[in-house]
Amino acid sequence: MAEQLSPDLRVNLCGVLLPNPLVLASGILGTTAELMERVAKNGAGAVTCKSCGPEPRAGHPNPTVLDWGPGLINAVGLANPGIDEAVEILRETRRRLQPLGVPLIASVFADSVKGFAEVTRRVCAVPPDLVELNISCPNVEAEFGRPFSLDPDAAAEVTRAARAVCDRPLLVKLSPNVTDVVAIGKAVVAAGADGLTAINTLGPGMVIDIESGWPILANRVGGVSGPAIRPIAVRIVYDLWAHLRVPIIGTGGVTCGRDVIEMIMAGATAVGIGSAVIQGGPAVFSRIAAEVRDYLASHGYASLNEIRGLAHARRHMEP
Amino acid sequence: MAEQLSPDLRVNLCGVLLPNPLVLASGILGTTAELMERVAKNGAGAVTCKSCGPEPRAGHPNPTVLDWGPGLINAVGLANPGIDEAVEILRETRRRLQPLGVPLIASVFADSVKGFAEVTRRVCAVPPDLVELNISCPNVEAEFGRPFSLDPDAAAEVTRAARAVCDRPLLVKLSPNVTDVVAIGKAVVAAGADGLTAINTLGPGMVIDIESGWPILANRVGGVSGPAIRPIAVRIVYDLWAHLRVPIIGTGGVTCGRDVIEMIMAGATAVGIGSAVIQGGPAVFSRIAAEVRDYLASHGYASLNEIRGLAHARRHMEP
Amino acid sequence: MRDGTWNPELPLPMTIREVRQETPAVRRFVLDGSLTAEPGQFIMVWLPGIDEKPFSLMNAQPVTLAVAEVGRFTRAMHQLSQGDRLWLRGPFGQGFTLEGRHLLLAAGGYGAAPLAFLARRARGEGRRVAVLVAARSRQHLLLVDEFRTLGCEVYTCTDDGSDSQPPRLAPQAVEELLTSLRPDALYACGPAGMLDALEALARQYHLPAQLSREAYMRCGIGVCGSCTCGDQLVCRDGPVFRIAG
Amino acid sequence: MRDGTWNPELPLPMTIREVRQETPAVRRFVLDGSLTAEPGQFIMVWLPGIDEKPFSLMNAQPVTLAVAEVGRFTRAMHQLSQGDRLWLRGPFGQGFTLEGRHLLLAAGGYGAAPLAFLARRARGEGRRVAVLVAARSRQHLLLVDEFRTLGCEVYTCTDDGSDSQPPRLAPQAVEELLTSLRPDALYACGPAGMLDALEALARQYHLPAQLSREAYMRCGIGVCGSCTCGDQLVCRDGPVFRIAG
Ligand SMILES: Cc1cc2nc3c(=O)[nH]c(=O)nc-3n(C[C@H](O)[C@H](O)[C@H](O)COP(=O)(O)OP(=O)(O)OC[C@H]3O[C@@H](n4cnc5c(N)ncnc54)[C@H](O)[C@@H]3O)c2cc1C
Ligand SMILES: Cc1cc2nc3c(=O)[nH]c(=O)nc-3n(C[C@H](O)[C@H](O)[C@H](O)COP(=O)(O)OP(=O)(O)OC[C@H]3O[C@@H](n4cnc5c(N)ncnc54)[C@H](O)[C@@H]3O)c2cc1C
Ligand SMILES: Cc1cc2nc3c(=O)[nH]c(=O)nc-3n(C[C@H](O)[C@H](O)[C@H](O)COP(=O)(O)O)c2cc1C
Ligand SMILES: Cc1cc2nc3c(=O)[nH]c(=O)nc-3n(C[C@H](O)[C@H](O)[C@H](O)COP(=O)(O)O)c2cc1C
Ligand code: FES
Ligand code: FES
Repeated sequence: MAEQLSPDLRVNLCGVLLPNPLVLASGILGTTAELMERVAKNGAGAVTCKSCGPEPRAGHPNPTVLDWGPGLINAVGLANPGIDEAVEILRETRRRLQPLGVPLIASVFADSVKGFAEVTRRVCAVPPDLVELNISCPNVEAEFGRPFSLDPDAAAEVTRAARAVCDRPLLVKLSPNVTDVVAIGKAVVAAGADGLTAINTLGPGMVIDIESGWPILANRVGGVSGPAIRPIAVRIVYDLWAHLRVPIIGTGGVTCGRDVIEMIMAGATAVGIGSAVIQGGPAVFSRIAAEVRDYLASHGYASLNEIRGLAHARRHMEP
Repeated sequence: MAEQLSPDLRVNLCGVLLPNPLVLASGILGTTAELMERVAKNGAGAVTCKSCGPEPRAGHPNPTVLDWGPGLINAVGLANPGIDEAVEILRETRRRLQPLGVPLIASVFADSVKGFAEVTRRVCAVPPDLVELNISCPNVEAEFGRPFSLDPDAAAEVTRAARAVCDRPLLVKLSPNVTDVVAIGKAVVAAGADGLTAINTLGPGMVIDIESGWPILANRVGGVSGPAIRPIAVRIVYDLWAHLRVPIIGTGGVTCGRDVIEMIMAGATAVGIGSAVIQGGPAVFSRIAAEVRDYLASHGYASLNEIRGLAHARRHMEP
Repeated sequence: MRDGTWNPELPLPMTIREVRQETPAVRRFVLDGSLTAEPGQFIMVWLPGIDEKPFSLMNAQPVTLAVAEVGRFTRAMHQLSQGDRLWLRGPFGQGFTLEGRHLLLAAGGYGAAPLAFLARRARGEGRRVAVLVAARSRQHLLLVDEFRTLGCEVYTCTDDGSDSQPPRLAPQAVEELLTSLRPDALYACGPAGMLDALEALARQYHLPAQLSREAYMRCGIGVCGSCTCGDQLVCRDGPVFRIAG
Repeated sequence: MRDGTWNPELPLPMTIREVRQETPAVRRFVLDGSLTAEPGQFIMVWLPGIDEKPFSLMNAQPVTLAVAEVGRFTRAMHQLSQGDRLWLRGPFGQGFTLEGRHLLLAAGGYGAAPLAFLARRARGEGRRVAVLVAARSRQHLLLVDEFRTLGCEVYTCTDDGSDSQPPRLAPQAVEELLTSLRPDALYACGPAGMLDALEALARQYHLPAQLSREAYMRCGIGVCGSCTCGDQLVCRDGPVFRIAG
């Protein structure tokens, strides 16, 4: 057999080099510097912190997260320590991640355009490698009103405001809970986003306990994630790539190497991993990275570039 | 122990009595009179025929339906024999179902408001017990343009046109693929719908074969059904019931008695069953009906009325 | 929560190890993978970008198919050669169940494929197996050598008598064999007309019969209602249907 | 496709079979159901409409909890009586592993609950178990009789000396017992300050120690990052952490 080089898992995400495409999704384990360092050491290609907002938030009461079988449902409610403490945590995280060569993505949210600009400005001082605007959390609607991600104009306005104060590559995280996600994607890219993260949780959904009649989440409804949402996420990544050709962190239901390859064939540059950490904890990253490497090696691909967007090139011939 | 009456599973759906709440969902097995009779004999409380449209349609090429694990994905593409033959099939179905006491729901679709009115008028001649407008199939967008269900005005217009020619109770089937499903529900109820069916398939989604890079469905994308979509369906039924209090056929991911009870606690009057037939075929209806009966009996409920909408009554006290 | 790949029925790729021209219209494809399946069960073969169609298993270990070129999809299959891949879902449906000590198998056209699988099982259990292979003409007689190698008694019949037998249709030949061989059970796969005639014969002779029928398949998993035969789904309740006789 | 209820971690209702006041602040709840669990593992208890909170198992078969009333949720629990229901998810986390022939268990407050479960297992395997039960004052000493019944040597210590022993804090009492009993392993559950002191002692005496720690729990399944202790997740990597000594 010919000598075979180990495939190159590195990806370029808006000018930032990731050692591999696996990105810890926001809201999963991203609460402390130590934990994010552990995730990086366990093989993540980038880590995203838990979304931080202008003020400390306790989040919703429990139950906040449930495993309902085909996926999770959560209404953590953007619990976070507020931007002041978040900046400290991010600084420390950056200090720990830099020697590992694992980029840091700072996820931010707010309840107003001004708030988004302010939080973005503050995190940029850290600085993180990329900034991600979470305009799409479906679990705080009662408080925050409709997420910005549900309307192209609102989404664009937030993006523009953040862009103006952001000197890092800027990602905007999209919601699947819209009729036309491409319209939102176009609006935020026109407003200055360098890339997209798709998708945030689906729904919201509800799971009811039939013994008591109570919706189980204290917030009654929550965002759905995990394997249940994978085909939706893949289709959205496919559509965004078809229309926009910007870097995308394809996120939603990825639990194994197969799913990563699928996302990249749909057009993703990198691949977010969230709910899958319940299967084996942070070690899930090295396991999945190995599966991706095996796939590339056994199929003779030197890098992920060779398969990115491949599904778009597969076009039926007319009979 | 006190003498216990067997619980009453009957439900009143827009004035039509169903022997139990389990409704065969449209597009599943509803192609021939013999098959629909078999489903009825196997314990369904009502059967919905495969959606029929103005003209015969071959539908999409294969693959059209896939089991991807947490659910199905399909792009059958509204294959149907056209209204002329459909009327014959429905007549024969009605003849066979009447002695069984199992109502027939005629599902119709078209690509224009006029078409909807015409097909509705034609099926009403059968007559079926109820008519269901399928304004929400996500698999024919390339051909038909945006489903009517994605816009309140379009949905209302179709409903109004069908209502004008429909002397049977009229259900409108809603899509989950909108930002505000309650707005669509309100619009169609204001336009004359007697009840709602929620939900049609989610998405669309996409599943890619990583060996070939091809989206597996020939239509590339398809609607997602089965367990994966259940929390979304439950939440939508909950929201519709909270705002509209009209009869709802709660549909999406129901596979067992537990799921039926959950839908009814969310506010459903009856419960649609589609993808679950892959688990045991038509016999799935009698199995699930028995599970519902057992639940009611063991919890001391005499009928489903006692638990309908129960989740709405469960309200957190402030601390 | 499990991973999203649990229990899916996604198409599984297999590579063609061998292609053999069996008759002018039929090729045998031996794949490099195996399935656990019963004779009479079928699979859906997917050629990405082309279509997905049902085929009976001629063998499951390794997966072997006998494919007649009749249209666009089967033409595309016939263009495949060793090393090419195809994708399959399944096995689906109810296969044959073995009954009787002395079996008569009647194969019309590519109906020989599932019956060859059945014959292998039956012979493996030491049952006596007679096979009638029927076709338009001699050169279209399928898998005659295969059945012989499996230790079956092989009879043939052709519409045009080119097999040096009197020209006959399959049902007539089967009726002759029923009288002469007195088998305990009849198994058949072939065109609908042939199967209908054999069903009538089975009732007339009070012989249990298992007939493998076709219908237009979409989902293959009993959901779409495309493959009905009366109130039966060919993909799920069939393709093999039993007549008590 | 399976049904949608496969492998979920939805709350499971159980009915209270018995409530017993153990100390002025702590009640024991015996439920009518069982779990397969290790000592040291915890469950999330959900009271619909109120909240969901973590509690160690005092026993798994039947599920038994010892709950101290400290706030809104535990107050609501204390209002429950026989026949009422509560819902649980779990068991979660890493429990104690048995090591050594002669164990010293140090229980601060409701920390006695998981240690009682551990003592039952250890005694069942014939290991020697000494227990220090510590509390503010005599009336708060939890599960002393339980440990005695299990065949443990029980020692107590109180902050105020109301147990007729010199007033001491738990770490001091533990250090005395380490010297006098020379156990092979130390197990402890109690307030964070106590555990930190015992961790230091374990290192000093080169004694393997397993400490059950607390943190603020949301998901319980290692997703939300709420329960960190350094780079460890208490819900998943803990709540029991081992020090080699
Ligand atoms: C259970 C079953 C087992 C079969 N086993 C074999 C086999 O072992 N070997 C073999 O050569 N053929 C077999 N067939 C028939 C095979 O599926 C068709 O020959 C093939 O689908 C033709 O496709 P095409 O595009 O080449 O031809 P087309 O031009 O598309 O069609 C030719 C004829 O094939 C049939 N056909 C087409 N599409 C389908 C479909 N989706 N489902 C069912 N029938 C269809 C129709 O009768 C049609 O008239 C089987 C069919 C069934 C239902
Ligand atoms: C692994 C573990 C095992 C536990 N085992 C037991 C036990 O066996 N018996 C027992 O009585 N208590 C146990 N607890 C503590 C118990 O969870 C808290 O006492 C309870 O949550 C208090 O809730 P409250 O509403 O009554 O009080 P609150 O007024 O809400 O809080 C009182 C204190 O309880 C703690 N607490 C509150 N909410 C949580 C939470 N979600 N997660 C962790 N701690 C919280 C905090 O330290 C808080 O200061 C355990 C905690 C953990 C983490
Ligand atoms: C418990 C939980 C908390 C989350 N919190 C956030 C958050 O704070 N910000 C955010 O942008 N997304 C958040 N998400 C969404 C995830 O980042 C991700 O987009 C989604 O879960 C889909 O990916 P998955 O299927 O791999 O989990 C959260 C998801 C979960 C399950
Ligand atoms: C193969 C298939 C075909 C369908 N065809 C139709 C249809 O023709 N008309 C329609 O209104 N809904 C159709 N649906 C949607 C179902 O009626 C139902 O709304 C959806 O599948 C969710 O329910 P389930 O999870 O129980 O399958 C179809 C679904 C499937 C899986
Ligand atoms: S092919 Fe779909 S039901 Fe048989
Ligand atoms: S409680 Fe969520 S990670 Fe531990």
